[in-house]
Amino acid sequence: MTTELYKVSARILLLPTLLVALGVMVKGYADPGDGFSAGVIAALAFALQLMVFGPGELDRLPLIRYVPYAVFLGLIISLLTAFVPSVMGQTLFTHWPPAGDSAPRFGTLEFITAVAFDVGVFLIVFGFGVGVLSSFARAEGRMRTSEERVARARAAEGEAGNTT
Amino acid sequence: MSWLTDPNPALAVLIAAMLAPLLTVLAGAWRPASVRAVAVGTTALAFGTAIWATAIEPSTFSIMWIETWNVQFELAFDGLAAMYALLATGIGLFVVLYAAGYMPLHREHKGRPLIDDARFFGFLLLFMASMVGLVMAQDLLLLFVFWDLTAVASFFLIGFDRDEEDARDSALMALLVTGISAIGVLIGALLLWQEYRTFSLPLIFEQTETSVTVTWATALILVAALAKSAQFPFHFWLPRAMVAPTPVSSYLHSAAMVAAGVFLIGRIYPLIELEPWLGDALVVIGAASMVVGGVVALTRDVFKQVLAYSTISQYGYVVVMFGLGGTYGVGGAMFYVIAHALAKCALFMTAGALTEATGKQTLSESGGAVRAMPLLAFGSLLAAVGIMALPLTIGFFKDELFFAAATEHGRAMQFFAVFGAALSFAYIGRLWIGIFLGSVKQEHRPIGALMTWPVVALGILTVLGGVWVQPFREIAERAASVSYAQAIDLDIAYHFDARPENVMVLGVYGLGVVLLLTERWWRNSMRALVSIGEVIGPAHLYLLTLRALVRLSDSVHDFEVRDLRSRIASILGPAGVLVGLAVIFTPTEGTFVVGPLQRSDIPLLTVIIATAVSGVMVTFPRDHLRMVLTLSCVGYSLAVVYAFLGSPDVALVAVLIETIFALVLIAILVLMPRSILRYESRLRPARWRLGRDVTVATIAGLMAFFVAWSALSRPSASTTVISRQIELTPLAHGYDIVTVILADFRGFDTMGEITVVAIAFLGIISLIRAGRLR
Amino acid sequence: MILALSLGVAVLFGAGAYLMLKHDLIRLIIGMVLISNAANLFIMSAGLTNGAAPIYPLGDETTDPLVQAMTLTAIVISFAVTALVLSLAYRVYVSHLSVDIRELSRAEEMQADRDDEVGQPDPEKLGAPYTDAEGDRRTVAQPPNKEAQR
Amino acid sequence: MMELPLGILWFGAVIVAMLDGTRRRNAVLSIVILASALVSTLVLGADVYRNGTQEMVVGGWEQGVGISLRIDTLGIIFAVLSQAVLLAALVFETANGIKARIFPALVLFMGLGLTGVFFTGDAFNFYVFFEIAMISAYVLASYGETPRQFRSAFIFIVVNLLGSMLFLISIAALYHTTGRLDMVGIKAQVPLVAESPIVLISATIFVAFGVKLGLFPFHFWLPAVYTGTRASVVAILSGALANIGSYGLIRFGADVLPRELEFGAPVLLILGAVSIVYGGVQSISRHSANEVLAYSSIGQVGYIMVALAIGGEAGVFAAILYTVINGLNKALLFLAVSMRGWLVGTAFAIGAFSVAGVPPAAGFLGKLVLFQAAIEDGSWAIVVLVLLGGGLSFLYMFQLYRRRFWIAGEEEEESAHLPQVIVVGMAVGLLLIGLWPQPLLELADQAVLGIMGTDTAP
Repeated sequence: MTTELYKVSARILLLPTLLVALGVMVKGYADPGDGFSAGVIAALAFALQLMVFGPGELDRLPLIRYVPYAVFLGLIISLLTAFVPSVMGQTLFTHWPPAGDSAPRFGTLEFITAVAFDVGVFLIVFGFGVGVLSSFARAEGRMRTSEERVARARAAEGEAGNTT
Repeated sequence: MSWLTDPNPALAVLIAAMLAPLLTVLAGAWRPASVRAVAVGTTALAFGTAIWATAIEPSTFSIMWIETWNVQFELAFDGLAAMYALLATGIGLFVVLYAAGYMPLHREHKGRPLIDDARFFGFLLLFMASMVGLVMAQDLLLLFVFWDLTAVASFFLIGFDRDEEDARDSALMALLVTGISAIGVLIGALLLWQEYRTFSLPLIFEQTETSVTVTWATALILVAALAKSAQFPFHFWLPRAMVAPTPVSSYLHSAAMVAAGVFLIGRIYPLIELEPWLGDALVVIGAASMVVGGVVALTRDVFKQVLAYSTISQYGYVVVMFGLGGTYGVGGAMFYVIAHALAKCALFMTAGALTEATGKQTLSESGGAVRAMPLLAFGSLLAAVGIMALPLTIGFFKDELFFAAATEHGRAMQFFAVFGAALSFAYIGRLWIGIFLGSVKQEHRPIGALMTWPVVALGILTVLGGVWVQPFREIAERAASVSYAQAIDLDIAYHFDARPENVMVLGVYGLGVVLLLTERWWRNSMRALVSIGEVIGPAHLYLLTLRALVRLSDSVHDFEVRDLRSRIASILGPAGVLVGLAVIFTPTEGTFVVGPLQRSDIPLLTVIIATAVSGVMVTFPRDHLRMVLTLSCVGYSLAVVYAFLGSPDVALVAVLIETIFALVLIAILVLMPRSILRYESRLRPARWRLGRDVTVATIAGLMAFFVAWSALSRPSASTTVISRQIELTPLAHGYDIVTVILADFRGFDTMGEITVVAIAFLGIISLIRAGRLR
Repeated sequence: MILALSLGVAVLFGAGAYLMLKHDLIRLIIGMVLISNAANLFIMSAGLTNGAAPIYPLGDETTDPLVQAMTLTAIVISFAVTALVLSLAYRVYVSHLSVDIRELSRAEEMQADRDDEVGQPDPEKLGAPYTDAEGDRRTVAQPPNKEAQR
Repeated sequence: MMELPLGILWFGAVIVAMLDGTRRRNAVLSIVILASALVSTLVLGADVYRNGTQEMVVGGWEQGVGISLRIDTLGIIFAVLSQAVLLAALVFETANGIKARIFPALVLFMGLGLTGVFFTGDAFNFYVFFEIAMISAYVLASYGETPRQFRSAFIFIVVNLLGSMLFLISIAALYHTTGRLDMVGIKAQVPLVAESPIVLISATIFVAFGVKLGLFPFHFWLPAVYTGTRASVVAILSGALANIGSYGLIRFGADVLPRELEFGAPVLLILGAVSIVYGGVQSISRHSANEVLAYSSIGQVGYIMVALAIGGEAGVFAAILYTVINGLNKALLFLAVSMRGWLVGTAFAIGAFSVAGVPPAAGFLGKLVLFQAAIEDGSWAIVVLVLLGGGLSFLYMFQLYRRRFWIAGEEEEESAHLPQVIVVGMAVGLLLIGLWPQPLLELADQAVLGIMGTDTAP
């Protein structure tokens, strides 16, 4: 079913999609899009791989096993941008540089903590998408034994009835 | 440290009483065998403290307790408190001594462990402590606390033999009657608060004047008091409470629970005096209790039942005396309580001792015990003649006072008093004769001295009170003068003249002896009368109420919804009704606006129509996949709507989310076997269900419609918030205001939102992968 | 336009409600999605101001950016929750081998009956004083046989 | 300082989420985190109590532009209550052995959500935190992973999601009609807006919180969920999560939309009364212990509604006090009823006395203030109603006690020691509140003052 053509095009599409995601995130402050959209786009890129190659193949991708941790990493990054100012005596969630001050630039890119926050969002959404889709994909493999499990689960429910 | 050198008597009494249960329980935790000794010791200490406090001047103690309501933790060791505290601790001491002998037998009998001693004495002494607290409490709220504590303690004591169904039921009954009626004290207290802005009894008494609120408050408190002292029609719990171990019964009947009821009447007597009909009501209720208790006691076969009904009847006297009022009424009531407590406690102990000795508990199975247990017979005889009011006992004076009070209220009252007293003469006589005289019907095991000597001691006290009445009289006088709010002088002595009281006493003896001798003639008719009473009486009403409640509960439960669909419908339906009501009951004029429709709106309108149509279309497909695709149609057209509404950000996210969501949905569908899904889609709902679904859905849609329309019809509130946000955006280093809001102005929301995502992720991982993270 | 948007919200909400009353878990979830769509559409309409996108450089009139931010947040939250519901539905399916709510209700009733049986005393015999405590014992319904699926 | 409890919980939850919660070490870590959050909330509370309401606009922007956190006494009371209940449940479950790795993290996340809900001064932010709490509850409901738990969780999630959607719609509508999202702003704007739309919105908000609370007729999900989930989870749902409902009604009703609350008082009164009677009657012959307690919760919620319907300072005061005591009662009872042993039995009895309103257990305070409010209002019908409800609660609580600890208690094995200690500790807490209610009363008083006293004109 999965022809060579699919595989090749999926592989080819991966990098550009990720680049688009990066772009969407970075340009978010000027144009539509932000970390969230970027995360979804990147996750979709992996979803494509997942559909084409199947979950087994995906596991071979480096770091993919650790993608779920991206969720927590992202959350921590976002939390840090929110709470570090608070530790430093400023109001919670005060971004750096302060309002009105000019920010260090690289070309048209401005380095501000809001971007770090957005990176956190990106990581969470990306991790979520990939994690959820790949667990669904893996669950499919386990469906074969589900009949047996149901029998077990029903027995468990019978027991549960006496303990609650 | 002034409190050490110059201790406050009131506080000292409370602390001593409170120490008793505490130390007992601790002793139980430390060494269960020591519990009995500790209980006796601590009770003696409490009694000693009470005697000491009585001997010195009346004292008060007060400390701020609940500032918000200006409630003081206010105790007073006045005459009334002294009397009841002496009773609670003194009789308590006898009871604890008796229980120290009784409990090992009882435990052995029931096969219960030693640790149950701690439970028993702990609750018994808690009972004592709360009685002591109750009688000293000067604040209605504090009084309520102690009042309910006695109910709590009695619940556990009555249900002490919890493996017996009878004990459990009786405990519940006692709790229901006394616990629910206790709310009367609370409401009454609050009504008085409403009137006087204080819960403090002395302050209330200072400014009493009759008013409807005060009368109602007093009546409510009286209901609680009467229920607790087992007066008709609340009396039915008391005989049932007999299932408790005997020490509990003797305590309950003489110095604790039931006494608490009449104590409360004495405590709030200044309020009762304000309204004459309250006194009349007391007379009626007391008289009814006298008759009901007396008549039933005459027909009972079980000792404890006889005694229980006798208590109802005896406290009927007390209530009547309070109702009659005056020096003799109030003073007599106090004196009566003392006299009755001594004698009744001894009689209960006798009944318990006998049951432990013979295993029998009915009159018909007993007889001739005087030979096996002469000492017990002697002690209980003294107690019995005390209740029968023979001369040279303290009981004689109690009846004298009663008659004196009755005489003040005319001939009818006098006759009634004689009749009532004769009843008690008869049933107590019948009990004692039935137990101790006649032929021997049973074997006797030896019982410990601890179960005999308290009876003898109490019996001797009963006689002593008839010979040297002064101390008892003084206690009663001091108590009565607190209730009556003026000094009372009770003229207690033997008068050898033909004053009405003496004539009435003779009448009592005569009538009582006649009743005793003629038992075989009236026995059957009396029993028939009583069984009629059982069928229509309050006990039966109680039972019927409970059963009706259970049935009601069952039948209501049949209507309870147990299906998810109905659960949803039962939210949407009422919600729709509520919103509908809101639409009806608020002015609708100008509320709903159609809104202008410009040419430029036509694309938007078209997409909205497309969205709505595809929304409706989602409900049609039978096939799940097709349904998911239609749902995606809705999502994508919504994205277009958002785009037309000038929000590219939302449109972008909506498209992306819709895509990934469709993937997730399809993944789930893939996980479920076709067969099941296909089976589901082939099913057709019943017609009535379809009708219901459509109706509920229409209601829900209408609800959403009205809420949306009425809100949108308001012109968008002109807001400075948005313009400020727009102005501030460049300062926040951004150009896309929406993104800046998301990452900066309202970044906190975004953080919450991604936290939700993370939690959902955790949940999904846990559900699908059984918790493994990788 | 106000009316049209309100109607749109109402239709989506109603359609969702209708689906939530079905006995099929998947339909129910789809109904929930429709309802959350209705809510999102409503939030967007709450900023009903026509104009250009709120992006610098601004036009004469911009749309309300705040509702857009709110909508975005709401969309994401409802997406996360719905994904969770879906996986829960999957577990429900795995443990009951059915996506039929009637099957779940039946299981619930059976469970309730089983709860009833765990050594309960007879509530009817409450505190009967010397009269006979007859009390008609509740008959505990036998669990209905699970009818074969498919 | 203000954000410290939130920060502790937020970071703590994320860190714990990465660890395996079934290990005792990690569970203890999460207990420490929750406890320190509770301590910081208490410290913050002391500050708020002394110096008044604290406000902060997140991000340092001006009021309205950013999200404002607004911590008043009301919020502190609810936050402390909820965190305490969560802590008790977490310790309880740790003592019993946690069975799912995400359990501690979810409890912390729920603590975060609840604390956020009680601390925020922004309507939409309220919704966000509300969803954090709710989604944690959704996952928690399936804790235990038997078919029954999945079923309960599914019912719970579907019904409550519906409620959340209604709430979301109301928030959007409030924004549209008032142009504000901060509650202070909304409160100031509402009197300027025509009555009709606000009343419709209020009705929707009422339904949303009614669903959370399990108020008749929105309660049908509640018995199934409360009987189907595990003891610690039910304790959390009934003792902590349900607080959102009463808090929401107090905050949005008495604080933000007082006019509408008064308008809807008859509805609240009727539904509250029906809940009291219905819950009480239903409880009487329910056979499973959790079911009795579940219906009892429905009844108890009715009291809170009635208190709000009475309105005025006395009514709101009663509602706050009743919610606090009810939360503690229910958490204690649900935990205790799952165990065996005479100590637990005593603890349960104290809880039962508390529900029935018998001093010195704290419950009598709730009854007292309710009676007080009703009497002051001159509504005798309410007095009778509360009396009736109290009578019913005596009956069902002690029937349950009898058969749970007097009949069944004898044969079954006693529960582990540590969980018993926790339950007994909670019971002692109830007694202490009953014996020395002054602090709670003072706090509630100040909370009422904060809501009703500062009735600022627009």
